Parts: sequence; C-alpha cells; structure tokens
Amino acid sequence: MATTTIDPDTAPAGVETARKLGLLPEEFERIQVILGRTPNFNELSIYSAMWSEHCSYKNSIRLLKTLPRTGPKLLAEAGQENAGLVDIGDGWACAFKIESHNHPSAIEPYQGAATGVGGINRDIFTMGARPIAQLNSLRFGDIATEARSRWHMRGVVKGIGDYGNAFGVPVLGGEVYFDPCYTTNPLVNAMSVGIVRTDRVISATSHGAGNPVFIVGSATGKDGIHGASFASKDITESSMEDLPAVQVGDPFMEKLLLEASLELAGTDAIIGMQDMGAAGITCSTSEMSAKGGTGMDIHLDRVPTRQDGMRAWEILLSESQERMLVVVKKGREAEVKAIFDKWDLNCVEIGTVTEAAPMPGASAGKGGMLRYFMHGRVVATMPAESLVLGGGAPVYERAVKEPAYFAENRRFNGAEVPEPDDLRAVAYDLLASPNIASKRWVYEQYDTMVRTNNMSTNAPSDAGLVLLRDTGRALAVTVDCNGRYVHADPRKGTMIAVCEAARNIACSGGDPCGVTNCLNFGNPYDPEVYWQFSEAIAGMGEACRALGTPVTGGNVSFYNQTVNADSTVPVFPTPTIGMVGVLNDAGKRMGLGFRSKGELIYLLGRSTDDIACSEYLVRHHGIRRSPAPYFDLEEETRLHTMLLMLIRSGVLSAAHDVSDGGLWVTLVEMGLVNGLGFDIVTDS
Amino acid sequence: MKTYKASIDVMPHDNLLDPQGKAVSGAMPNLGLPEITGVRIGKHITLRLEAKDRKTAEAKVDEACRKLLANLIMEKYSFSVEEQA
Amino acid sequence: MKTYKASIDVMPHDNLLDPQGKAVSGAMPNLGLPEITGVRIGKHITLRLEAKDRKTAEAKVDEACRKLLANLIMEKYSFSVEEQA
Amino acid sequence: MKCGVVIFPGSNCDEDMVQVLEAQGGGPVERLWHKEHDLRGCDLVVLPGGFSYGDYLRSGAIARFSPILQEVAAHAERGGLVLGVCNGFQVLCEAGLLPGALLHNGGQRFICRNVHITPATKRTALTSAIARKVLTIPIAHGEGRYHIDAAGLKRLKDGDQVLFRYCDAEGNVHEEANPNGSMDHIAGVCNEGRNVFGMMPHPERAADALLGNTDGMALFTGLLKAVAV
Repeated sequence: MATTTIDPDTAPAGVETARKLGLLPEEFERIQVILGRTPNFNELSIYSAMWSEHCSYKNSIRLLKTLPRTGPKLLAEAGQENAGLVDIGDGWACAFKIESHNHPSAIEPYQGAATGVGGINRDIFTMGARPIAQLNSLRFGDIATEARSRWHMRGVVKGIGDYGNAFGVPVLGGEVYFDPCYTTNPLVNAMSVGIVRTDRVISATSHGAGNPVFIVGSATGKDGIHGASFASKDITESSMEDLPAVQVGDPFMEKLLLEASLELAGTDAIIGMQDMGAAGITCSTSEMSAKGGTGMDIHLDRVPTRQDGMRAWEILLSESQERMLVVVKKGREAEVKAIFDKWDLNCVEIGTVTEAAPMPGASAGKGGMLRYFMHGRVVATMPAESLVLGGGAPVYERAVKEPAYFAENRRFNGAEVPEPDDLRAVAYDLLASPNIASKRWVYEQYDTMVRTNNMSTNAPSDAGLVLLRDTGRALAVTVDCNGRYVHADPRKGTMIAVCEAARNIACSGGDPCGVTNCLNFGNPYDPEVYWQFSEAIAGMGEACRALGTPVTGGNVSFYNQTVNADSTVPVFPTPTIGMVGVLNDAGKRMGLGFRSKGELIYLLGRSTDDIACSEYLVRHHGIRRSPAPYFDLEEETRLHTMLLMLIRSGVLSAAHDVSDGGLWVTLVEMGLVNGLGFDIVTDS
Repeated sequence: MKTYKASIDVMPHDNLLDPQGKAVSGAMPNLGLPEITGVRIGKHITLRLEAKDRKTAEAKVDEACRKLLANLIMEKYSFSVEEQA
Repeated sequence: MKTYKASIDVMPHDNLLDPQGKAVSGAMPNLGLPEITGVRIGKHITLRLEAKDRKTAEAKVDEACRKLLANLIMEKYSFSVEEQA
Repeated sequence: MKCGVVIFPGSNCDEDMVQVLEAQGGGPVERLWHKEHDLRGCDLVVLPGGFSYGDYLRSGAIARFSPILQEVAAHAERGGLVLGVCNGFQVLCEAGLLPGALLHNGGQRFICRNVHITPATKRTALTSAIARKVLTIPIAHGEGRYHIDAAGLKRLKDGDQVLFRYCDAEGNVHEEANPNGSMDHIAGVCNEGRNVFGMMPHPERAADALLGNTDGMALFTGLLKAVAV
C-alpha cells in the first residue's frame, strides 16, 4: 500500500514503536507476516490493544480452556458471548458475569469502581438481558491502620452505590475482606446477573454484506488511550495535557442505553450488538466481524466525538463509557433510530458490513477484512480474525515454580499454639474483626430493594435471593473467595472458594447451575505467581466438575501487586467465584436466622481440630504462615445434596454456612436476625 | 493575626466528561433558553482563616485545596483571598 | 449576536445548616490547618450563551438561575458575565 | 377510575409502582411518558422513585421542566390526586406543587434500609386506611432531608398537612429515629388542597407478603378507595 501522505500515523512504523506500544519483537514480525507488509502506527496500536493481556488473555487462555465449560443447561459456551448464559427454565435464560476494575480504582476509587459497575452491566444488557441483581467483591488494606485503605474503601463504596443506585439494579450480595497485601492494590470485582427470554438473546456477531453498522450512546473522548499516546510520534506536552487521567461514569446515560437496548432487543431489526469495553471501537468491530466471519468498513470521522481534532488511533482505541456497536439489518435503520431518539441518545451510522475476502499477499486469516477510514482514506486495514482471542492473538505458555513458603507452611503445628486464657475476650474480639464484623456501613449505601425482587431484605439468607415474579421461581446469587486460603494452598483454597459459593446457594435452597470467575493474580511472568495461577485453575476445574457447575466465563486481572524499591509483592491470589443457583419454587427458600425458642441446632459435616489459616490464628496470634484448612471435596458434594434434600423436605427452619470465624461466629449471626440466643453442649 | 475570607472554585478538568453539566445543558431548551450551552458544574467553597499576612493566607488556602478541597486527578482549582475588615 | 461566558455561584442560604461544610471544617485540624474555619460548600457553574448584548445576556443568566440552577428555598446565587472574544 | 405512573428518563421504580397498583386492583395502569402532554384521563397520577435525569444538579430539578409536568400541575389544580414517592416527592417540591425542599442527608451518605414512620394525620386519602400507629417502610435516598422555613413549617402544622414523621419501633419521634436530619422529623407532606401527596419512604417496597413486609398496602388501599368514589 504505497503511501504518499505525510500523516505520521499511516507511514510504516518500526519495531521500536512496536516495543513502545508493549509488543514483543516476535509479535511485530508476526504482524508483518499477517499483513504481508510493514504495519503503520494506527495498525500497530490496534494490534497492541487487541493483543494486550486484557483483551487476548494470551497468558491465561491455554489454562482457562482446561476448565469445564459445557453443561446441559449452558446456552452459550464460555467465551462465545459477552457473558455466560444458562437455561433456568420456563423459557428464561440467565446471563451473568464478574469483572475487575482494580487498577483504575487504586488511582481514583470513586470513578474506578463506578465505571466497573457500568462495564459489567453493559456486558449483560448487550445480550438483550435485563440486569436484575448486582454483587461486588472488594478487598482493601488494613483500614484500622492505613488512611489510604480508608480512602480507597470510602471512594469505592460510594462509587458503586452512586452508579448502581442511579442505574436502578439492586445489590443482592457481596463480600469485603481486609489484608495488608491489598494496601496499594485494592481489588474491586463487580458482578451482574440478568434474565432474557431464550428466544430473545442478542449475539455479539455481524454478517450480511451491506448491513449498516451504528455506534450508539455517549460521545467518544480521549479516554483510556495512555499506552498508545506515550508511543505516538507526535507526542507533545499539550497532547498529553488533554488526556483525561481517569474515565468518568454517567449512570444516567447507562440507564437510557439499557432501556433503548432492551427495546431494540424486542424487535428483530438487528443482526448483533456488543458493548464497548477495553479497546472500544477496535475490539467491538473486530470481535463481531471475526465471530460472523465477515468484514467491516468503518468511517472513524463519523464517530461523534467529545473532544475535537481526535486522530484515527485515538478514536479507535478510546475507552469512553456507555457506548455500544450495533449491526442493523439493511432497511431497518429508521426503526432503530426512532428508539434511540426516544431515549435522547446518539445513534450514528459509521460503516457497513463487507463480504469475507482474504487479504492478498498475506497469510490470509479466514473471515473478513477490517478497513478503517478517515475522511475517505484507509488509515488501517487487517483481517479481523488476526486480532481476536481464538484467532490470531498469541497464546503463551508460562513457567511455574513452587514458592518456598508453600513448604514452610506445612511446618505449622496447631497443637503448639497456646490456648488463650480469656476465651470470652477472644470470642468478642473476633466479632469486631473487620473481616467478620457487620458490613452494614457498606451495603446500606447500596439500593438493595429497587425492582422489589429481593427476597432476603426481611429474611436474610446466605445467598442473595431474587424473585422472578411471573414464574414463581427465584435465583440464588453469591460471590465468594478467601484469598488467605488460596495463598496458603492455591489448589485447595480455590476448591474451597467454589464449594463455599455452592454451600451458600444450597443453604438458601438453591441448586447451583453455573460459575463465573474473576482471577486476580500478580505478574504472570513471575513463575511463582504463575504456579499459584495454574494450581488455582486446577482446583477450580476439579471442584466445578464435582459440583456439576460449568464455568461460563469471567475475567483475568494480572499485575495485582505492590511494587517496592527492591521487590514486587503480589496480592493474595484471589480467584473470586460468582455463582448462580435456581429455586424452582421461590416458596422453598431458606433463611439463616433462628426463628423461635426451642429449635434444635445441628452441625452438619465433619469437624476437625484445625485452626490453620483461621481469622483467630492470624488476628489473635499473628501467625500468617499456615496451610489451608481441612477440606474433602467428596464429603463436600455429599453434604450439599443432603442439605438440599433436608430443606426441600421442610424439616429445617434455618441454615447457615460455617465460614470465617468458625462455629462461634456462625451461631451469633443466626441469633442476631431475630434477637435469639443459643445453648450449645460440647462433649468436653 | 488577621482574618481573611477565601472564595475557591473547584472545576472538573476541561478534557474530562462532565455528565452533570451535560444533563443541565440538555435541559435548557425545556426552559426556553436554547441559547445557553456548554454548562459545566463544580464546587464553590468559601471559608475564613487567620493568618499573619496575605501571602501566608494564600499559601494556607492553596494547601487546603491540594490536600482536601480538590481531587487533583479529576479537578483544577482557583481562589481569591480578601482581608476581612 | 455575541458569545458570552457566565460564571455563577450558587450557595446555601447563610442561615441554612450545611453539614458538608461543617464536615470539611471539622477535617481541617487533622490536615494541620486549624486556622481554617466556617467552610461552606455550594456550586460553581460556568456556561456559554449567545445574546445580542450584555444586558440581554445577564437577563438570560438570571432567568436560568431562578428557573433551574438555584432552588431559592434553600439557595442564593450571584453571577458575572463576560463577552467572549 | 384510572391510575397512571409517570416515567422520566432515569426513573427506576416506575415498574415497581405499576406492579403494586395493579396488584391492589388499581389496574390496568397507564405509563405516562415524560415527553407527552396527555394524562390519558388518569384520576391518580403517581411520580415514582428513581434518579430522574441522573439526579444531576438537584434531585428532581430537571424533571420539573418535562412537558408532562405541566399536565400534572393542571391535574392537581383541578383537585386530581397526585402521589410523589422519593424522587417523585423531590420533583413535586421543585415544581412548587408541594411546599419545602429535599436536601442532602445529614450524614452525607445514601441510605437504604427499613425505617419506622408514624402517620401524623388521618384526614387524607393516603393515610385514611392506616390502622396502625407505626409502619415499617424502606427508604433509599441521598437527598431526603426535608427543609422548610419556620413560617412554612407553622403553616404545615396548622393546616394538618404533615403526613408522616420518622419514629422508633414504639412510635416515639426523636432525633435518633430520624435517618436524614429532616426538619421536625417530617417524612411526607400534602398540599393545602389535600390532593397532592409527597413522601420519601417507598410504600411500594412494602406491599408484598413474599418479600416479608406489607405495611405499605394500607396507603394504596386508602388512595384507591378515594379514586374509586
């Protein structure tokens, strides 16, 4: 492609520019082979965004594929759609997913968390599903001693509340943990659960040459393009000046986009739709095209922009919030425009779908060509397939190395831990530990009752219970992970996380049916971190297979760490598990509170003399090195089956999972609901 | 020591999306004022302080802005200081 | 028609309890700025408008304030208008 | 006898209100779009909870200028029944259809939890069917601190226009039972014509046995009875 222009962004770019964009030399060569020529700056920045860890999963996809990803109730295989899709009966499907916004929240907690809530909800309603429940899993440093952790927590909780409350989807559950390892790198994982008629699902695909492509929602600004900007040739002080340091969420715009998208889903006027998350227009145009096996001509100058004079690559990579890409059936444009006009939203045609035609003179990827135009001139072109996960994106194998601490943990001997003389004081102190104490200060800032479907408001249960009004059924939803267990033993700790989620759902009367995960780990190029990652995935696979709950998708977040002068310390490996369960009869739900005097209390499952990794051991004795607690997967699955049988037979009045703080805290929590006490006889 | 009164304006950076300003701009036609555009909304803060002279007063107000009143990642600030009779 | 830029301050009435201002005042000592007191927080709003002259521009801004930008039950407003070159 | 629920861009409790009105026999309920000028003959018009226009500038400030609000004002003028819940109450105050204003909560934070309220008058359609002294009704707001000047408060009290006050489980009204610092612990008021009602708590969130709270039903019973006559 001879170029006579002086535009620096379309002149051939070298390996040095590729390196600045975060691409390895061998990745640069790969691009040259794909294109059959040297790429220009626009093309290099597109590949750098699409082949980033975040979009390509290049250092994790090989292991993720070992997870059980199919099941009788699965309507979409993991990774196929924006979110997992499970059949929940009566012609309804449940779309659910969890994602992280850790690094933005470390810089600007309020907006980082708010935009995280916005992003995860768009993944749900882009499939035509109405979000009906939200959950979040948060981790901060020690708020008792760290002002920074208090600043993180206040901003994150207010951000989630302000965005979620305005958007109007109730928060049904969540967890908050505190540990010094999260001090500079908090974890903010947001989960959303939606429902859609099985025959009304919208797929993130594109086909039919000539069909128009629309961008809808907010205007596009220079948001989230830092990486590429540092590498661009004409970087100037002023060009850096007008780069927004952080993205601002607009929940009002998101609510309009939700209602317009669901009205659109009610018609058959569109081919496909995808929300714009990481790498904005680039990601949505390439993923939809690759999925449909077709190409696209996109005119970037037609994209409504918020800042003037934006360059092609800035528009391509912008991660401005509250935008979607929609492929409309030719002839149905007016109908689509009317819907977005009703909701006062931008709805601008920016291109058309093109036939699948391999690119001459290159290792032609199958499917179509992407051609991006600026004022009628092609400024970047490549095969769609070459960009995407599962297509041309690289897949890497990383080295693993068992860390020394793993063996050291084994030397812990519980018997040597001196028993405190004043057990009463220890018991009360445990109740005051931030990891155990009531999280009322957090969840009372969330609207937990909008949509009048939260069955746990006046009858708390282990999992959040969402009433599906017109079916008499309900969903049980939960999010769980104990990072301390996973750090002590990644395989066993992750099994425990999956099983604790399933236990919470079973205790509420639900049948677990699917899992989504948010894998928060350190630097994948550190073999000890990657050992944690691969062991965690192995444990997750084993537990999900045993429980019959396939993994329907999720998110990987690497580089969660504290960078000191001489060392980089990863956070606890934290594979947060989001799980959904079904109650065929909402009336058969189970709460966790004692209901009346005289009820008999039973402890199900094996009890062992094991204080390893317990809150008591860490908080009271300050022992941070011990193995993961006792756990047997086979016993666990039998326990769940029995528990559900008991609940459905109507003999139980309450059920509560024994977790952090042990039996003592569990009993106190069961008593607090209706102000009742308990008498426990021990054999000693 | 003298008493000073400070007036501080804290506004979102110009390149930053201002959802609130955008919504208020959008409402102007409903008020019959379509000729009003580009609304941007921030905080106006007034306070009193004791200082030995104007220069110290201004330094104190600047410190308050940088430490608490403005989130420098999202916002810019400007202020004026008057001596109070 | 000319283009004008308006700067508007909307503050809570003086007799009105301002919990936000009180909270910020309370935080000053921990910042090492105990000499700062009486913080009151309101809105600073900037906007552009087209008008044939300054008088009309000021009338339009006043109308916007009375109708929307300020709630006169709990707030007072003041503004300045500059012609934009 | 017809009920309508207004939908502003950003309203998110509209369907909850429609569902409760229909469950209480007030259906089928009209959904009244903010851009229209037609209340379609509704006798009771409800402004639901939510974040109209994102609650930007002030809750309810922008919604007040929607075309439909002119019709609501005319309906109220003619003595038609109007109920504003949470954001709806804020809009009615901004529009001057109800006295006072709703300021940011005293604690500077959004609050969503059950609270206790006690009816302060029997002489309105909304409170006529309430048998109990104390009701448990959820609140969910960030700007719910009711404010009115001294003269206005006197007029409200003299006119018996205070609908509800926040209280404790036994019905005692005092500072600790006031979640947001509202003046005189006021949770809801009506206009002089006693046909326009505003309250911050959400009765539609306490009207379903399956969710474990039906204290809000009595309010709808009273309203629908008045509308039917």
